[in-house]
Amino acid sequence: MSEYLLILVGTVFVNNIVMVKILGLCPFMGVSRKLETALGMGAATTFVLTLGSGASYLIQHYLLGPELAYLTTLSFIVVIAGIVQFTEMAIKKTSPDLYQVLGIYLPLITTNCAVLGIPLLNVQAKHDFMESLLFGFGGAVGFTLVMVLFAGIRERLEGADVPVIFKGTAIAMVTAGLMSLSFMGFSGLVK
Amino acid sequence: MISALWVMIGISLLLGAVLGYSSIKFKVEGNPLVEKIDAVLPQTQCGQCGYPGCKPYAEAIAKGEIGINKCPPGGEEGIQKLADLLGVEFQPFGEGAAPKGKAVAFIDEQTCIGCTLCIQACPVDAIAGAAKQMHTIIASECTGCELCLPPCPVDCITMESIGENITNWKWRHPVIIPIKVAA
Amino acid sequence: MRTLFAFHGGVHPPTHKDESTRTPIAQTPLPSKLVIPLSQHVGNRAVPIVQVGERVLKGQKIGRPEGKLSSAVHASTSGTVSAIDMQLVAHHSGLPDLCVTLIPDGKDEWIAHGGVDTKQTSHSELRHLLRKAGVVGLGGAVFPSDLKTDAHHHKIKTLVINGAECEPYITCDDMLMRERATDILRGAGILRELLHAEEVLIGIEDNKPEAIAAMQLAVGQDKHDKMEVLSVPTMYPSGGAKQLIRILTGIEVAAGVRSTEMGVQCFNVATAYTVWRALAHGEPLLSRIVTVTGNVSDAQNFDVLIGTPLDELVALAGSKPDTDRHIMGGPMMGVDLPAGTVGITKATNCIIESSPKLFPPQPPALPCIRCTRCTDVCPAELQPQDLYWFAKANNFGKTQEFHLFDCIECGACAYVCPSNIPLVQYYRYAKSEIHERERDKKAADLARERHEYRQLRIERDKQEKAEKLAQKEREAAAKAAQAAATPDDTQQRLIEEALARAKAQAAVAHPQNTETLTPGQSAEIAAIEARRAKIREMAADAGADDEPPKSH
Amino acid sequence: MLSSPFIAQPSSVSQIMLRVLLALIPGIALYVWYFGPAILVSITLASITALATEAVMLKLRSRPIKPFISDNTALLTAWLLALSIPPLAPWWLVVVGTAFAIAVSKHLYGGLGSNPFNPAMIGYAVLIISFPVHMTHWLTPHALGGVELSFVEQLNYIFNGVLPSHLTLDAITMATALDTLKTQLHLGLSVSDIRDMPIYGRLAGKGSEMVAIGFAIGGLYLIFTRIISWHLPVAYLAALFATAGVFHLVDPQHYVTPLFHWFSGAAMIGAFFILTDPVTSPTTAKGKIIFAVGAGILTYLIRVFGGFPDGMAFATLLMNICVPLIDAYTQPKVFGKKGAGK
Repeated sequence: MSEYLLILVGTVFVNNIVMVKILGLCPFMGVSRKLETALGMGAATTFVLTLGSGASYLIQHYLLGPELAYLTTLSFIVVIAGIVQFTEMAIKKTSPDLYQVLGIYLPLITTNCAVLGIPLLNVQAKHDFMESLLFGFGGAVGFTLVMVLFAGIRERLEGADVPVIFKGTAIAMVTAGLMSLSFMGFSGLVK
Repeated sequence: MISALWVMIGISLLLGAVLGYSSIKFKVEGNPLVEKIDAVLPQTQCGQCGYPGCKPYAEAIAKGEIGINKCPPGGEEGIQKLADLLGVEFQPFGEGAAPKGKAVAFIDEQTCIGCTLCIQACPVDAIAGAAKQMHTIIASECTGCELCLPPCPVDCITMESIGENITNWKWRHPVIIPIKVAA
Repeated sequence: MRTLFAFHGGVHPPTHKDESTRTPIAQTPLPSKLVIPLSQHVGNRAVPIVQVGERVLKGQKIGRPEGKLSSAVHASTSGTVSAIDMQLVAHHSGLPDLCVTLIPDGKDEWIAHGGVDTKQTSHSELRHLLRKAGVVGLGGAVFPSDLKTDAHHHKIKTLVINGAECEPYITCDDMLMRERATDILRGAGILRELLHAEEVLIGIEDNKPEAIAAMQLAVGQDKHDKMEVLSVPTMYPSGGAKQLIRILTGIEVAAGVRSTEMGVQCFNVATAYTVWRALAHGEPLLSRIVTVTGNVSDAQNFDVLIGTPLDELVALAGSKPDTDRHIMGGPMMGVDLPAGTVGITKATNCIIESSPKLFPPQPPALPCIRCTRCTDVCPAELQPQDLYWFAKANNFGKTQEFHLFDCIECGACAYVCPSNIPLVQYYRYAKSEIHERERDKKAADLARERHEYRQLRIERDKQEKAEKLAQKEREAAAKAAQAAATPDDTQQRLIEEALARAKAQAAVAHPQNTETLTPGQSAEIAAIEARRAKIREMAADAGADDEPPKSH
Repeated sequence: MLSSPFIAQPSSVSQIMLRVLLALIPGIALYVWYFGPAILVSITLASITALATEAVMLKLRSRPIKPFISDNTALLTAWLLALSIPPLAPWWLVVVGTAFAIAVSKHLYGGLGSNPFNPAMIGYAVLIISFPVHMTHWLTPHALGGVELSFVEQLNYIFNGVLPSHLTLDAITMATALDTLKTQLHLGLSVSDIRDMPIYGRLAGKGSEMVAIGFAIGGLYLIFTRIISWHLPVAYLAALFATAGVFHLVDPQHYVTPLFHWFSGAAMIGAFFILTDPVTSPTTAKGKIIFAVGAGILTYLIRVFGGFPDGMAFATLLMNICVPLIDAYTQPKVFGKKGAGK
């Protein structure tokens, strides 16, 4: 039980996928201008990642095995792409606004390096099914967490007297850097 | 090699089946976005965007056929609202498309010959009158679209800008000296 | 002893009330002219009913109320109307508004007038009299009093009479209570009758002991039952209606809610006084008490005719030469007047002559450091720093999320702000921008509706035309066919022809062009018809029943 | 037309910040008393750098320099940063940290009032990550009878990196009380053994505990003059105490007393001077408590289980990130709307 907890804490905070591993920066910068959007993106990514981690474990373990290891990346991409397609259709139906706002970033979850990265890290770390699922879920929760926090800061910065050349993405990059700096405080907490 | 092929084919078939099913399950009828865009547009029905009215422009935006900066009556704020709604970047107005001040049409009743051409042009039925009768603008309904100007054969319609008065007066954004004035 | 309640926040600015309470209320001499604005109240501007050059008598109505939410305006003295035009008025905008200019003839000749026995008169009649007398709230909100005396079937428990007068410098209510307590209480008695209120609570800040004593004495003398004069702690803005209601009854009236819904109604002491004068003596609202203070040699209170030019009034108090601006109202919520020519209105409770020495200009504003001193003093329990942040960035949606419209613009936040940010101006800016957007939105909705209807109409016309055309063609074809048929049965042919004509006529008389419409189109038509019916209904109602009061 | 109100209470940002600076004086005085005057050098150095950076940034942003440079906030950032860096640190360390704090974490965001992160703590975090070794050479208090450098010798070391020939750096510096504790625990010693070491006093590290008391006194002054609200320091110290207390009760030989945590490291100066920075802390009372409790717990976790000698700075920064959200979700009900939902 406690190792599951450690995996969760570790992926959400200590080895945060965005702030520490610096994966998935594309949606992190792209759809964090508004709190609701960030939350929507986080939720979509969480869905894809959790499902993707589980599915890719099953594929890796039961389908590919050691002899077909060279198919790992390929098959993972296919599975993730399928799940993303499914998510896209579901969101388009249930929340057209969110669909419009997420725009290109929704299909781009497919190429979100965090989404591919986590299943690959799972393989590398030889996680079992439950661990893979938790690792994926934790990573996605960590992603959502920093997305939402970041969006909060960006919303506040809208009113700030930021120098013209730093307005928009530039100051967001600086903020992401300083957030990453802060997350270094967690280093060493969980091995 | 053969097993690899089988594996990939298997995965593809499975995913194909799931996606095929969900594409039926999650089928979306129409585009609910058009209503949302239309609600943001100022409804002057002026056609300055190149579309015959606000709704067609909204449909075009929803399809992604045209930019969001084609509506001068909506002002920059209108663009900003569209940008927020659609999650795209703000686009400034193109050359010569800058918004004008608010105005209403005014018919010089001395000159009007009662030809009803302007009545037919008005998109919101804000001109009252009949053939051979002098026409007049219902100022409270006029959107200031200027569509009645070109058809008038005697050029008796002018645009009167709405000045500031005690009822539409607004408080100004306070000017903070150290922020606004460069050192 | 009644327990009082506290409201959140509040500030203690220096009161400066002693300067203007040393001498009794003075009567002003007739001014050289009167500039009487036709819009001195909340609601629609009164419509002028006199002509230029007409002689009017004191108390004669010169402006007729327009619509439900409006009030009458009267000639403050006898004289000649010299102009009805746009004049600068006491308004934040500094823009002109329609005024009647009156040159007094010095006779001060009253129009025939007289009071009624309030016990014998019906309530609706009394309300009508108040409307006719132009009685509006004199605490500053100038809301027509006749509307406020109608509880709209709500059970009113408490009538609050507001004598708190929390703004610095202002002492007009203080002096009125000291000198005319009996009439105030009689007015309060009538208001209580009108509202069927159980009890009357009169709240007076404890820095006015003379007024409290005078009011208490008057309560005892007239043997008013269930009427209590309560001393409330001095704390700005305890004189805000909502704050005073909170202090006296513990009830919090939210923004956008009428206090009558919660069983309370609140009137200013001067309004109560005016109600008495209007009903018992038949005197319309022609004058009010105005404090003239600040940069003057003799600060005091005057009984001033409505319309008296500001310059002539302040000269009576000895305005000093270094005066650079005139403030109407108190230093916390007052209006910076655009010129010395503006006339005193029903809302003018105080004129502060201001000099750079008295009110030094604020040092330049720094950015907000979110120190939350404003939050600590906000009587509406808002987050002024957030409101400011979003108002500054023109993020009006967020300002509304942070309850911008609960702000009463009391100025306590700006008073304590260490960065000297003109916070209230930001809120006013945001509010007026939002109001404009709402106006625009309404206009857009109207335009959309009209445009859609027009589209539909054009479509319908087209179809009607097509139908007619088709009908004609059919008829022609039928005739041709009949001509070809045997011409023997003349009678039968005639009958048939007549039948066909009747059918055709029926079709023309009832152009059932809607038959060919798709279900979607007919649904739309039904919706539009319903809207039209609703609009007609609304239009019919508009004359009789205006929007209910928003605040108060 | 002017907008009301026309009167205002005489108060200003620079006055408030000046009071905060004054409140730091007791702590600094005790610092000098126990560790010598080297700290004054780094404070001066940081102040000059801060003001210069501020002026340059204001100029670059074409904002008026005078009202902003005299608001004392840059000075406060400089002092707080200088107090969290070892006094004998080389001059460039102070300069780099301060300049980064002012230029990047303050002015890129629009200067006063706009920065989401506490500038001083950003400066500290940058330094401890970039120059970890320089950040661990703390002065040995006089009371431990270590070798003492004269003021000139200290200056010579700060600016030229030259020590008197008979001395090594290790002879005059040591790790902090927290750092030593962590190292010794790793080596397998128990808390009671470690606490018997000469560098520890009654509460925490000798000397540093007194400095912490000095800051606490200054902080109390700020609370009583209502410059800061009590929520932040009280909630922070309570959370730190509670977390430390729980661990201490479970295993007193592995986890030191809560009081030790209060009086060591940056806990006191953090509670009263760093967390209370109004710009980077929440504005609602509830939000302040959540913020401070979070910071207290994080401080403890990073101190005890993390890789850095002290957790205060990172805890502050991590909670700074959460401030906009905390504010958004702790909006109090407004007048008249308390009973009925929203």
